[in-house]
Amino acid sequence: MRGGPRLWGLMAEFRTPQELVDAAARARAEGYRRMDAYSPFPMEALSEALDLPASKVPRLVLVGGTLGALAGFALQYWVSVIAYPLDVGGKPYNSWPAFIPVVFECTILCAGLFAVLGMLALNGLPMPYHPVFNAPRFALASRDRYFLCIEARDRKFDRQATRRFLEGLRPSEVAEVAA
Amino acid sequence: MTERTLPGRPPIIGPGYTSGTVTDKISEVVLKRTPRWWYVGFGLSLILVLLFFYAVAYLFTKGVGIWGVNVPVGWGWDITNFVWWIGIGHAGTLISAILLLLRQPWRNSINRFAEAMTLFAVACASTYPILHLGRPWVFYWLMPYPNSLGIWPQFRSPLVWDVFAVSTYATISLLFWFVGLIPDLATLRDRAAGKTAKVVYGILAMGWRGSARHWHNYESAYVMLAGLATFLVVSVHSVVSFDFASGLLPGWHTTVFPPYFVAGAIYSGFAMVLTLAIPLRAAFGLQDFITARHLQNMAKVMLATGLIVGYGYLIEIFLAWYSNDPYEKYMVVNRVMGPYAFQYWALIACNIVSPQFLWLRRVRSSTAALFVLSIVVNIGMWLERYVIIVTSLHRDFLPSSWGTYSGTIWDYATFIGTIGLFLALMFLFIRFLPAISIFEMRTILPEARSVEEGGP
Amino acid sequence: MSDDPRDESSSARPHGRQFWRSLAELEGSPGVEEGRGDEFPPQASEWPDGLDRRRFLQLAGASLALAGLQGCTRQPVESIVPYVRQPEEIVPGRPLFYATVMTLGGYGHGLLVESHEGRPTKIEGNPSHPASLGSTDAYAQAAILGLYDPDRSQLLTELRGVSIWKDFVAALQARLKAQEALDGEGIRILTETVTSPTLVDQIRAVLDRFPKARWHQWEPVTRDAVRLASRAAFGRILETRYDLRSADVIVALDADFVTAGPGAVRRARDFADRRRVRGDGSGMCRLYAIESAPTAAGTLADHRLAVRAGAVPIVAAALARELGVPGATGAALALEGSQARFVRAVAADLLARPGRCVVIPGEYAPAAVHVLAHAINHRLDASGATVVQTEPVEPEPIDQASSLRELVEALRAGRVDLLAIVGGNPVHTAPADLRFAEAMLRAPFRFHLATEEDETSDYCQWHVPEAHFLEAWSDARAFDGTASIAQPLIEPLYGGRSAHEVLAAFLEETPRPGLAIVQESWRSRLPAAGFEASWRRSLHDGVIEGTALPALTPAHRADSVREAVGSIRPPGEEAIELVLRPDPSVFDGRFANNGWLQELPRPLSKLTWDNVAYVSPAMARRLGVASGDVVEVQASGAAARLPVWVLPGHPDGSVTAHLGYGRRRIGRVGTGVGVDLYPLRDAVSPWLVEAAVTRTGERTDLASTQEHFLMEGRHPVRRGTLAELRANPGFVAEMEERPAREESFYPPHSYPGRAWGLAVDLSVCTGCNACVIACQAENNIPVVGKDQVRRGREMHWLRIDRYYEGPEEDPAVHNMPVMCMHCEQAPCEVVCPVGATNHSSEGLNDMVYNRCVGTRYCSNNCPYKVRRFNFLQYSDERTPVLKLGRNPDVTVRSRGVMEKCTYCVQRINGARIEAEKEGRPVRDGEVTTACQQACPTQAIVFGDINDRQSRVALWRSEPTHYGLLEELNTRPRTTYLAKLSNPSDDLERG
Amino acid sequence: MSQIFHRSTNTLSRVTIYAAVFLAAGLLFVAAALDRSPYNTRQDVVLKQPVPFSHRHHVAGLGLDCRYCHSSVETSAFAGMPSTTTCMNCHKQIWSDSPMLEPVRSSARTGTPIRWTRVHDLPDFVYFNHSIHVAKGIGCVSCHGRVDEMPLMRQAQPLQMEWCLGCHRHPEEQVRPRDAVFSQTWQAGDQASLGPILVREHRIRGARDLTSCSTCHR
Repeated sequence: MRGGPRLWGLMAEFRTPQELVDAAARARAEGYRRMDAYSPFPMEALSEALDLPASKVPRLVLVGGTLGALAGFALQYWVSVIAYPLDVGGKPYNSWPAFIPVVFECTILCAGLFAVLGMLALNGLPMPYHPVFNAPRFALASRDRYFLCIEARDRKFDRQATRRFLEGLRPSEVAEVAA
Repeated sequence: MTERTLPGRPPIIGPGYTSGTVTDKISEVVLKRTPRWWYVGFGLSLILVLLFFYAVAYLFTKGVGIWGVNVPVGWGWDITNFVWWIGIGHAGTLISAILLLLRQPWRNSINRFAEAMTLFAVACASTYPILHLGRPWVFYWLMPYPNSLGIWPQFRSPLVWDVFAVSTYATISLLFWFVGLIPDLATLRDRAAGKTAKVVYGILAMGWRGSARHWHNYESAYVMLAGLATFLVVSVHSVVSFDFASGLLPGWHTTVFPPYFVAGAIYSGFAMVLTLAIPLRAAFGLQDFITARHLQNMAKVMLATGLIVGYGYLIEIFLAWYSNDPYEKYMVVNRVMGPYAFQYWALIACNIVSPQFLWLRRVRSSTAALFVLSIVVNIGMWLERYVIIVTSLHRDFLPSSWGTYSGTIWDYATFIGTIGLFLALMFLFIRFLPAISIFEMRTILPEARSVEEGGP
Repeated sequence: MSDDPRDESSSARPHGRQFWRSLAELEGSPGVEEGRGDEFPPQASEWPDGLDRRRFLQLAGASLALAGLQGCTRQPVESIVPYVRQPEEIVPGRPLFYATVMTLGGYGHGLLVESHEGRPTKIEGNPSHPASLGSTDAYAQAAILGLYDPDRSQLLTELRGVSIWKDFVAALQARLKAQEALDGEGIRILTETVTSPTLVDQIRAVLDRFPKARWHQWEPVTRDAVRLASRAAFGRILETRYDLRSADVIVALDADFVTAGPGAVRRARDFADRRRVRGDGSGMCRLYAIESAPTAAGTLADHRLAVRAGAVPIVAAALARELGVPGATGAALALEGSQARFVRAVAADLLARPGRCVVIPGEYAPAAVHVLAHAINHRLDASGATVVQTEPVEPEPIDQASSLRELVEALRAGRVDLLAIVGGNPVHTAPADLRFAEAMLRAPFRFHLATEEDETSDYCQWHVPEAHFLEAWSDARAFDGTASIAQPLIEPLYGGRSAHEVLAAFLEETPRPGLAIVQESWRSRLPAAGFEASWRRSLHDGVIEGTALPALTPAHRADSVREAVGSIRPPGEEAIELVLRPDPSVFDGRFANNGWLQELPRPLSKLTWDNVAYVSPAMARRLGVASGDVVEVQASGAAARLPVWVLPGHPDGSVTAHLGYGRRRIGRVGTGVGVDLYPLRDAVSPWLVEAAVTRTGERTDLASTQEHFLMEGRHPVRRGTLAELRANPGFVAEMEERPAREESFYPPHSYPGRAWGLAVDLSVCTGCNACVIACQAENNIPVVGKDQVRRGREMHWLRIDRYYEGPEEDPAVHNMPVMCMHCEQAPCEVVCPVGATNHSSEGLNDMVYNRCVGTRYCSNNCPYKVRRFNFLQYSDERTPVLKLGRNPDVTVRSRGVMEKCTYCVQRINGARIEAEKEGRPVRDGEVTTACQQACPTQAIVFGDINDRQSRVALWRSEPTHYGLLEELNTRPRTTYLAKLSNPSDDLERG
Repeated sequence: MSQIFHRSTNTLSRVTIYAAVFLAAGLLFVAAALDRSPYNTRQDVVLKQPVPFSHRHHVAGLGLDCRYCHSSVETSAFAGMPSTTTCMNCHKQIWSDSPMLEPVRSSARTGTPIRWTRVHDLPDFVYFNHSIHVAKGIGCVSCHGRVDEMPLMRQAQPLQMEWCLGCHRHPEEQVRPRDAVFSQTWQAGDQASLGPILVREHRIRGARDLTSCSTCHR
């Protein structure tokens, strides 16, 4: 991060989701990259406007599921064939068909854990403190207001120019966000 | 999400709502002062919880002999209740997962407390596998952990499958529920007045900001979970049904069990959702969010699953005849005309006959009728499990070892106790967490739709 | 004393006695302290050193014994207590076996008793004893529990106050002094039937000293009819015994000869040897049963004729006439229809095999039937062949009923000054019309020697605790006269005295101990030269050589028949008869406090904890009652209300009920169980009285272990006739499909080494229950009580299923012992979540109690329902004395765990370890399961099925061999030989 | 809107999540350790005895054979404990007035047995048989340790099921020549090669037999 005044970024507030989507698109077209949009509900359009890369969560889930399956079978095989082989109802030690349900459950379990923990990790959560909370009216982001924040870290960021650009998007208000 | 409203169909949300008003209406339920009726209800359910603890304490001091179980009928109310509760859980997962994947926006107003119901039902269910043990204090032997005995669980046993299935189910449901809650917790964090409330909700919200990047991963993870949970819905009750299907008793040893247990589970689950939703919307005046439309849709699902269950019953009888196995054939005869014939016909009346009324729109659109029906079906599904377990066990292969079974006062007490436990948890939930998913309600508002439809 | 059982068994004391006294204290009996001072020292010095081994042994049962499953808790610190002086016979941890003899109805049954560090734990039959040949009945098996019964009387009392032996002897001898002048005419001794030579010597000695004294005998299960008939037929009382080894045709006249009467176990064995079908079944005998109440013999019979007990004499006479027995004539003997045909067929069959057939009259049949039987057997040249007459086994055979009446008259007349009741419980068992109890109060000095404080003790000033037969020296003779010495396995737990010691008090200033008395009496009998050697041999073998009675050939009095026929009174058609019988479990009531026997499912009804009125279905309908409804039965001026049990095959117009219940005073187990029927008894005709039956409208809950009696078109019991077998040897296998071995999803496990298996021959199972109790004793199986049985929670590892087939008036009855099948593809194992049950390398279906968590899934999934679950804490962990009787090699199960038949794995392991140590394979027959060992008919065989030559393997290769529910592909290791019968063609065709 | 939380809570919140994971793992580990600890197994714990009997003195010092006192070890499941008379055989003369031996003398006088404290104590549902182990060439040392080096007796091994199984699965690691069974000092030159040979010679059954549940539990 560069020095200069302790500023996180400039935040524009919009009344409707459409305004935000357009604004985001415009800002990106303008060349701004380090920015984020805040809305009370998910909007695919917004992700597209910001041109976010495809989420990594699905890949994590695949990994988790695979690990779970392997671990599940490995455990059962080791227990029933290697650790303490016992003749149970005349079935072979490795009666794999009987092991399938547990393998399945382990798969689901690990996949699920990876999905959730992965999502949190990718979103950098938990993060109870974040500069954007300094924005005065940001609480409304979880109600019915839509925010676009261009961060000071952005190469193209310039206190005045950026403010002017944002006001050009006809927001209800533009506020500075302390870092 | 697209949603075309056909003429004559009530809408899935009352007119004139905006993101703001939806947010206020739902969150105020949590944030405003506690209504008196809540204390009454919660108090009553607490009394039942005490009854539960009393029954369990006596059970642990004397042994399972205080119940009605015997040889040949080694399982009775205990496992019946287990299966019943697990079944109820399924609606929650189905609504939140499958309907999500099927893009059924009407689910958005009921999935939250349906999921809660799932969790609490599973909690109640999971007490029975432990309580029914002869030596409950060593229940942990069913789990694989390194021990100085050098001995492990027996993975060919359906009961071990249960342990994994149920615990997985509980975990995934919990995660799903919590993930769904995060944005709403953020909302509560931002709207709570008191400092403590702010902090508590703040910690739980984990610093959710509703940023596009959050939503981006969030949506992806949510869909993933939905996908996994869908597998679970199908698998968990299948595994539970293996407890019976993989036994060799006539009446248990049948391949039709997994599908028809799943259908039955969803059937009873939706019945329970109705049983809870109808009073809930009245209590909090949420008729605009849980509209007649929701009730009707659920009624239709019940009708459909009810028919599948009926098909299951028929197939059971058909297979018994078709297999030409004397034991199977006798089992059917005994079910229909034996000592437990009353329970059998009662369950037929509850599960097969009563839902037929749902063909009538008049019934589907009558809240009272639906409420009554939902309770009837819940009773019917309990009886179904009772009949499957008891009638199959009490007369199996050797006539010499035939016996009879009936529950004791302690069986009843334990069951009623778990119902109390369930209600108590439910009361806590509706009091401290948003019973309807706020952010998902926002997505079905016109303003949200406009973006998605008009968007690039 | 702490609850830790090891503490009990290891409690350090110099002599067993003291230890026991401390137990008595535990039992909370007041005033043991007073007893101590005098009672103990003489006793202690009594025992010669050689007998150390019988001292109760302090060595810790610790690691060896007892105690339930402590599960996962941390073990308490335990102690280990060695001997002070190690007795050379004892190797701690290895059981010893001692031969002794048990009497029932006076007759001896030879036993071998297993003893662990001085604690007798299990009773087996004595293979070298003629009455046993290694087998026992249920009573003998259960006697071990009787020994440790905490309710046995533990105090010598005077007027209910605690007293001591010395004072009693003093008081008694004071009385005797007074009698000396009167030649003891005021002295009356009342005993049960006595065959003990020593005891008879003593009594005779008393009678010599007091010439006018009298000795009376009263055995409630009276054999007066047998004696009278013998006198009628031969002029004097002789012993009649039957040798069934050479009998091709057997006719039972109301005779349950395989389970009732002296030598029953032996008769059952001989009979079974002629019933086991091997190959084409040549040599299989044929049995006709003419009986009233269904009996074990009836279930085995090839042809059964159900008639009222009152009509049995007529049928017998008709048979005699048919056989041309001189004197058997008279219009009364005309039989109609089926009965006539039956009798004709039987007669034909008998006449076809003179000398190789026998007619057996029932123990409880009237004298006339016995007389006729004697005549018929005489006519058929059976005497000397299948029927053997010898001198009586009882030294003093008398008509006991009249003997007792005589005593009562003497009492009434006030001529009795000293009434000595040595054993028995006459107040409870004497015929009601004698009103014995009130009469005996007329005797100023009354004492009672008995193992329990019972009804009679209440009427005596003095009660002397009697030593259990495993605690005292004595002797007894078997049905064939063979004498055995009864040697104690343990010092009297509660300071009991034997009859010998009490009689000695009549003769000696300071009565000698039992050993001295018995030894002396045999010193006079055995050759003086080498007495010690022959004495030791007799103790070791359990039989005294050359004491069996030789056969006689007495002249048969032909006119006895005419008298008998003359005495027959045809029963009125309308009259209802009450048939009384000793109970198959509590006998005459003496075993009423034995939990094992009380909970033993009675043959046929499978009832526990009750006696009932057995009636035929038709009669039940007439009375408008069902099983469990209470009726009032009036007879001999008394009435009893008891529940009805509808018994198919029971004759109409007849009610059968069992004696021995309704004990007013005996112990925590037996008091108040069932209804006392002695008041309905009549001294003249003790087993059969006219009765009136009325329904009361009340109902009671009966605890039966089997609710359903039909086979429902299934084939649990496969049966057929010899003819069918010869026509088609495969007919048994064809009844159900037997899945091929390779018909399995998985490759089967291999059992390269030993593969244990057990087989049951249904043709010879009498359903006598000996195996059930043997199993209970061997495996520490708890008693659960009536309520739990009613809930379907009985714990027997081995049950005997009973099925009916055919018309309810006369159905075929099948007994089927069912224990764990040890399936090679066991459904129970697969479903256990913790692997608490799984297969051993030798194919045992192991059940690991300490691993079991109690899901009960295994039981649910067991198609044979042979698993038993401890729903509550069933095994008594509190009563110390009970712990001593337990088998230290078998874990005592605690609440919440599953259990089941293990094929007596403790015996298998024991044998295997011995074999391994000697570096040899386990021999066939080296391992015998408890049930196999007890079985009187040897219907059970156990061994290694991989060993082609083993008996079990041979049985399994029989054409009649089949597996129960084998169509389920469980591959049971326990299998069965189908039940075959040998019906006669003319009756079949007719 | 004002911040609810301080900056530091970000790190804090993440740390707590990971910490929770480690905490759970730690607890499990502790439980497992406790289960195998001397507190539970009483391994190497010296228990109080009425007489401070020294195996070192009697075995190493005087060279007594195990079987002199534990006389039934070859014939019975139970190894046998010396009766008081056995002790007095020698202690009539030696140390005949040592105060330490008073309990023994009084036992001989009064006939009251000595109450020793069990050192090797298996659960009651485990059926261990000394004679077969001796017969198959398992040395006393394998389970009881070098008693000739124990002034006071203590339990040398954990005696837990997994420990028993170890030997039942691999007897070759413990088996010795039959004549060396009672030797405290015997050392195999090369157990690895000797073991399998002895296993064959002594006809020791395979692991599947020896790990069948009913081998030890009935």
